Amino acid sequence: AEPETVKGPASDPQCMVPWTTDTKFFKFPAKKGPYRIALANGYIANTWRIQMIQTAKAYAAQPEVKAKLKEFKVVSTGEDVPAQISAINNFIDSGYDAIVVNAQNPTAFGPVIKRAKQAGVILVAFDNILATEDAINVNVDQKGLGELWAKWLVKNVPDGGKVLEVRGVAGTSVDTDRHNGFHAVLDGSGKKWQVTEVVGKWDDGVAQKATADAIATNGPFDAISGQGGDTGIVQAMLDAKQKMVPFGGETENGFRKFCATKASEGLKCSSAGTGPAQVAVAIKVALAALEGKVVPQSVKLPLAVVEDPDFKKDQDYFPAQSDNFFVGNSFPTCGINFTAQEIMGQSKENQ
Amino acid sequence: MIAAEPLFRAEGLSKRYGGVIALDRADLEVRPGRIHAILGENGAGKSTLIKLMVGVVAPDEGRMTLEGREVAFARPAAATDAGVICIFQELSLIPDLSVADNIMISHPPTRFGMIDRPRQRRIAEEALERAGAGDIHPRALVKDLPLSRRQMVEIAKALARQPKILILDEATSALTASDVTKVFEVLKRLRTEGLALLYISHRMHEIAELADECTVFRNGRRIATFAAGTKTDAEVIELMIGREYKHAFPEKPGPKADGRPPALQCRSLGWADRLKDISFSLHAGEIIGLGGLDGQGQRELLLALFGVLRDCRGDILIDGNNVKIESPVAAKSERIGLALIPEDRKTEGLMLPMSVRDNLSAAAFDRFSRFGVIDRQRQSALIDEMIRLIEIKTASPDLAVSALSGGNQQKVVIAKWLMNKPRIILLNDPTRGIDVGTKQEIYRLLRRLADDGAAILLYSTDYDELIGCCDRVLVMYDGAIKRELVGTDITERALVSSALNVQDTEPAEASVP
Amino acid sequence: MSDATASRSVQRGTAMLRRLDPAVAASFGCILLLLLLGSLYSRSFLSPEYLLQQLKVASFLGVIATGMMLVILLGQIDLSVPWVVTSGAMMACAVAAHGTIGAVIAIPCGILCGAAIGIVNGIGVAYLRIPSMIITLATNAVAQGLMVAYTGGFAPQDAASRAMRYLATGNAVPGLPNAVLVWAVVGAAAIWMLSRTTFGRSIYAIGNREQAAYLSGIDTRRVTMLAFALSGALSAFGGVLLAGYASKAAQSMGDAYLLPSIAAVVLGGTHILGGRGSYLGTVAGVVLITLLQSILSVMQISEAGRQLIYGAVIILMLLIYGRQKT
Amino acid sequence: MTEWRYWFSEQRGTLLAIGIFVAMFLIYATNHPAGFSVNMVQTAANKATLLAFVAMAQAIVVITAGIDLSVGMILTLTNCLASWIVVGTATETALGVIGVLGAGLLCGMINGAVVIFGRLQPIVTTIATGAMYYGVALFLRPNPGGSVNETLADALTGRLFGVLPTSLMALAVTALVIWVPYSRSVVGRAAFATGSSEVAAYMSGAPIRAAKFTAYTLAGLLSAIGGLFLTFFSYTGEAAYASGNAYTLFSIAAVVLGGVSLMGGRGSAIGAIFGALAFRTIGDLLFVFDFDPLWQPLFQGLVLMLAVSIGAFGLVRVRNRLEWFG
Ligand SMILES: Nc1ncnc2c1ncn2[C@@H]1O[C@H](COP(=O)(O)OP(=O)(O)OP(=O)(O)O)[C@@H](O)[C@H]1O
Ligand SMILES: Nc1ncnc2c1ncn2[C@@H]1O[C@H](COP(=O)(O)OP(=O)(O)OP(=O)(O)O)[C@@H](O)[C@H]1O
Ligand SMILES: [Mg+2]
Ligand SMILES: [Mg+2]
Repeated sequence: AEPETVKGPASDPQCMVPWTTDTKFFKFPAKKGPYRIALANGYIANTWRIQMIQTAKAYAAQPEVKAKLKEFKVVSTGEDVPAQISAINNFIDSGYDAIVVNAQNPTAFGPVIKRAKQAGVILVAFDNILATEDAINVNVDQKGLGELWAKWLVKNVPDGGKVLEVRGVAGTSVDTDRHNGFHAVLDGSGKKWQVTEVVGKWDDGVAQKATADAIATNGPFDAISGQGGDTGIVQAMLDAKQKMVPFGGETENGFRKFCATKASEGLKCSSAGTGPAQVAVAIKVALAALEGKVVPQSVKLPLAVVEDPDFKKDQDYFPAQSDNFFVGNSFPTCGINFTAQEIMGQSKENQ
Repeated sequence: MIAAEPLFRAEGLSKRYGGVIALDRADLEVRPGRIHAILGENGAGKSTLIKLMVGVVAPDEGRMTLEGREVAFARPAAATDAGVICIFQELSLIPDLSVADNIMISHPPTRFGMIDRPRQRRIAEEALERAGAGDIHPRALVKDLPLSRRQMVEIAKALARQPKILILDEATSALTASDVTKVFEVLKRLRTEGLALLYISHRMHEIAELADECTVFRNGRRIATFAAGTKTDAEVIELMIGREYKHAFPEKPGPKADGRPPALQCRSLGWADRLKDISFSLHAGEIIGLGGLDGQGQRELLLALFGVLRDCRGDILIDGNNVKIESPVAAKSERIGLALIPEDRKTEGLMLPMSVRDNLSAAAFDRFSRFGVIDRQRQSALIDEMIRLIEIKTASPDLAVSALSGGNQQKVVIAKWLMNKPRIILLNDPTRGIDVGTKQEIYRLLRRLADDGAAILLYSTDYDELIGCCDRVLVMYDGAIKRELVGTDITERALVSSALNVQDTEPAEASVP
Repeated sequence: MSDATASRSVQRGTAMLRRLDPAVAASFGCILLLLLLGSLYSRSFLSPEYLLQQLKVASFLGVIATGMMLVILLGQIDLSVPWVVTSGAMMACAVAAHGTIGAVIAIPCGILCGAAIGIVNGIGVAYLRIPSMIITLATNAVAQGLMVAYTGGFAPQDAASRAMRYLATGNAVPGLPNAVLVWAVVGAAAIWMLSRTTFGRSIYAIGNREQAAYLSGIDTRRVTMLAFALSGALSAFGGVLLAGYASKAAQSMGDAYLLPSIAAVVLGGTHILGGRGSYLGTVAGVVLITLLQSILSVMQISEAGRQLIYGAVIILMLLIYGRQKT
Repeated sequence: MTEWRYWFSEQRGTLLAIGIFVAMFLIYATNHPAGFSVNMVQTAANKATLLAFVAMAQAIVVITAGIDLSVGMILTLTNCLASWIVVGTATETALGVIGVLGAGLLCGMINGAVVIFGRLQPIVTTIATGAMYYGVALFLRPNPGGSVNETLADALTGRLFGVLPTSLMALAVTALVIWVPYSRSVVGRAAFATGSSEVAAYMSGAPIRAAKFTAYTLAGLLSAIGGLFLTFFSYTGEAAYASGNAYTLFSIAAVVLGGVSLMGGRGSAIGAIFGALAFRTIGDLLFVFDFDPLWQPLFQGLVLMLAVSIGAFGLVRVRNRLEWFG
């Protein structure tokens, strides 16, 4: 069954903010619960994804959510797009009511979206969204993230200068969006910037090595931005005795620990990103859509931003927790608040 | 009585490998309708000459003509096309392909660009038939065939290529006596059909039977060419080795009866359906031969003793003590003291690209290492001693064994086990492809080892060897020992008849079960 | 020093030079060439700091490639490197969180985990005779599975211990990173082992012809298993060093080491089918790969261009010296 | 009777692969929530054929005792290329398809030429060329995107007569048109000969170079067909490094599961196809068993390990230990 396109606002306007003013609103025919919902994940073997799955499990286990669910199934298919497409097809064929997807490739799901539509299955994409109007997207503004970091540098480095930009995985849309946003702002700032780009693949080790090389050959830098692997980047700065400079980066706990402790030395950070807890928002939207409530086709998530000097211990960063942990776990407007302990320790208590 | 114009002529061919002059300005003429034998010690340059002829390697200098036209084959395929076909000393069969595929490898019949398998099979069957090996199934994989069968496939493969010149580089060295007879018939027929044949062998009686003319090589040079039958064996051998030659197997003193238990004793040894109820004892100082047609379980018997075969039945006793030998590691241990000189030196005996030093060390690490750490000085001393003792011709112990001639490679295989000072030595056809001079050395060596207290079990396809070397011979047939010959009873006639498991003319001696 | 010993040492020196594989010499030549070309782009590629830093980074790959080399010499390959590296790092960090005892045994524990996975590989290859390319792929998947389950389920500690940090980034000898020293020790041990021990010679023998080695009474299965265990241990040790360098362990930190470690070993002249190769060559290969990656990383060209140049340069260098004799 | 035995022993690897696949697929199908349905088969087929093409490519190279670590990258490159040129009218689309296949062919020819004329070891050569192909892919698609002729795409990933998955038919046709003639041609047999013993093949005058060159070229072509199907399946192109690498590694696993000897000389692309199908089914099994999501990778690893160990049961029957080395 096709959704009706209706006028906004959404049933939960504070949480489900439309992407733009043009964003359509959907109203699906209400189904009777409890529902069968599936999460089709791609790659799994990094902390962000593991945390995301933990969060999804934790959210699905919350009493009021649990009551609405007959089944919540997660499958991770690895890096291969066709495998993920097939998993979604399988979910459709097996009669799941809604499928939440963290897509490996935003453009590759055309055929599945068609099938889901035919079968009346609600598709909700998050993190890596789907380039379509036929599925619901729950997303962080990747370009805006790049812009945010650039603005931070523009604001904190008075005269412009040498910038190190550590990029993500080449060939992905997230990397390109962030990169484009970043450059658009720098270029428009009127200051002179000399940007050195290296590839860090959102990985601490790779980013650390690339940063070390960049500092040794092109350094010292006056400002730094990293799309991920930021703990590694700061580590490389420390190892190379590069002076601490303003930094726009992601939300890794390790990075924020540095931000809090090295702020006095000049590491003025803007830490913002796309926390893994967005999966919970995606599930929430899927449930709302199934219940026949009005939802935007494209949901804009607030960025989890913390900027110097606001880093608060045990709220914005957790000294006792793993460096690899991503701190953006709360979307207060959606009533989603997971603490680090809840997520990382979740199954430990279950054991 | 030069019959015809030379079909092929080589003039002043030379080939150097680094410092080694493998071939030194050699000349050769080959005529149609004749069998031309090439003789020479190991390393004399025979194989090198052949390799130059068929384009496996390029000569440093010299020229070759075929049917009056100058030729220089860039690769073996080109020689094949021109009708110069060689059966190499190192087999050139492809193990994972079927017999038919191998026979027709270079020029298969095709239809619509695909190999016409039914026709290929027919041609292959014909070729096998012509080579006297009609018993080989054309679909069998080459790697599943025993060595002697493989060599027959090689011959069939050569015949299927319509050769003008057929070269056999020790092609008969792995064949059993009955196969040799068949191959000889084929070769003689080919001669009457007008082919030119080049025949390389270390077996004098084969050359006497086949050759029309002979050429002797020594140290890379052609020493002499003469019509067959114009020189005695002794003269020929002297030409080959460049010195006087005394043909004699060493004395056979036999074991001294000292009342000690046999060094090795088998009691009803059996394995799968290949070994049946084998019992014998072997004393220190004794050389026992294993005879019989190839593939009657001799190889399996040696492997069983050496701990390679699983689930053997029966008992093995070493010095009277029952032992279980589960692996070569156990077999060579101090307590047991076995050594096995394997059949195929290329795959089982040597690590070809490695140095002589490494190869000689491989079985005897314990002799010069402590806690797994090698004592280099001791190693070098032992190796130098061994090279001297066995007279391995190598420029340096650091040379790769692959660069040695076939005979010297074989010496390395034997020497590597002697490094370990074994008490019981099992040999699987150790003199295959070895020149007469070296053979004599090996016979003397074996006898000396026996005299020094080793017990030796020698499998050989060469009847002369069994007769000349062994104190006793056990003749095997179908996995069982059919007959034991002792002392003067070891005659060619007795060996052949018992190998075929037929009643001998002197029924008193036959032990038919 | 007397004249005699002097001349003897000169002799030994020239003997070593003569023994030096031309391929190894050429690969060191390529390193110089690479640096020279790099210096056209930026002077700093020739600065001692930069070079030392490269050596430091190279030492992680160097330790891992040492294990890979042992296995390649056997004629096998170890595709489980990525997650063995990670397992080693993660387990060492996890143990390090358990007080003083934990801190002391952290590094050995990490290495032992790698050795354990290596033993599984070894059993598969040596005793079950599964092709190494596939069994190591499978153990890699299993190791990944274990680490994912472990991270998700047990809230692990993943901060590197002080000792790990010191080992990877400290300077026991002023100016010389400890990681380089560690690699030097591992390398010296490898050279010694390969040339002076029965184990090392057995590896070469098996790599050349396993059947002949077996019939020579070498315990081929044990040697093979040990080599895989060592490879696992060295990969894990590489992981421990990496964790020290990054001051923490993370999932998938080993991904970037599989293909480079194979490439480094083969670039160093070791024959992929086993039996031939020298450790010095591997050293050259490791340095080559590290330098190439680093120089390309900071050149301001698109990632696409980098990949193209990376591949082209490797092929070019191999064409210069890595051709097989026929 | 004996004739039949020879046939059976020639096909043993392939038959075992079929057996493993059928067993796994039965487990999957009988536990599938949607039951054994046309849709389910189509889904499984579409996913598996991609890998099957790449596995065929790998098998053809492995039979010559080589290896092609660039197959995944050729797949990625042709995927990116197809997302540009397989669009528009029927003629344009047809030309586009030809262009894509030509590109794959060209990549394969480059691999072949470097391996043969450069006399380089295939494993590093293809690591390096793989990097280059990925570089080109990135040039073509710095961002995921592009499009494909959807009519063609739907036709080739849909069903014939409402039941038969077209992708499977395409796979069968490819096997029939490429593999069968190849394996029975002179060059194809020379490829087997080269893989089995290169020296013997040379001595026998088999066309070794032509065989290797054809093998690498066909591998490029088959990978391109895989890339084309990836585009049909996903409607877009993406220069995904990780997934390219994954396909390369999976293709090796598939080839081994399919009974192709990594030593060369033995096996068939048909076996590799079933190896690929079996390998893909391992992933599908996750879907029908209810595992904690974080334990899924471990489960997958263990099943893979089990599958590759099946061959090892044959060892129990080996009575002559020398057969270990055969
Ligand atoms: N590839 C090589 N590299 C170095 N030396 C070689 C090579 N091939 C042959 N030789 C040397 O050339 C000489 C001639 O060898 P060749 O194989 O022709 O001898 P042969 O007469 O065939 O001996 P055999 O009867 O033992 O087969 C030997 O000294 C051998 O060591
Ligand atoms: N590898 C082979 N070696 C030798 N002969 C073969 C081989 N394969 C097939 N043949 C023989 O070729 C003839 C016809 O071949 P055909 O192509 O029909 O083989 P087939 O039995 O169908 O084999 P397959 O099923 O493997 O294709 C038969 O006599 C067959 O025995
Ligand atoms: Mg010879
Ligand atoms: Mg010889």
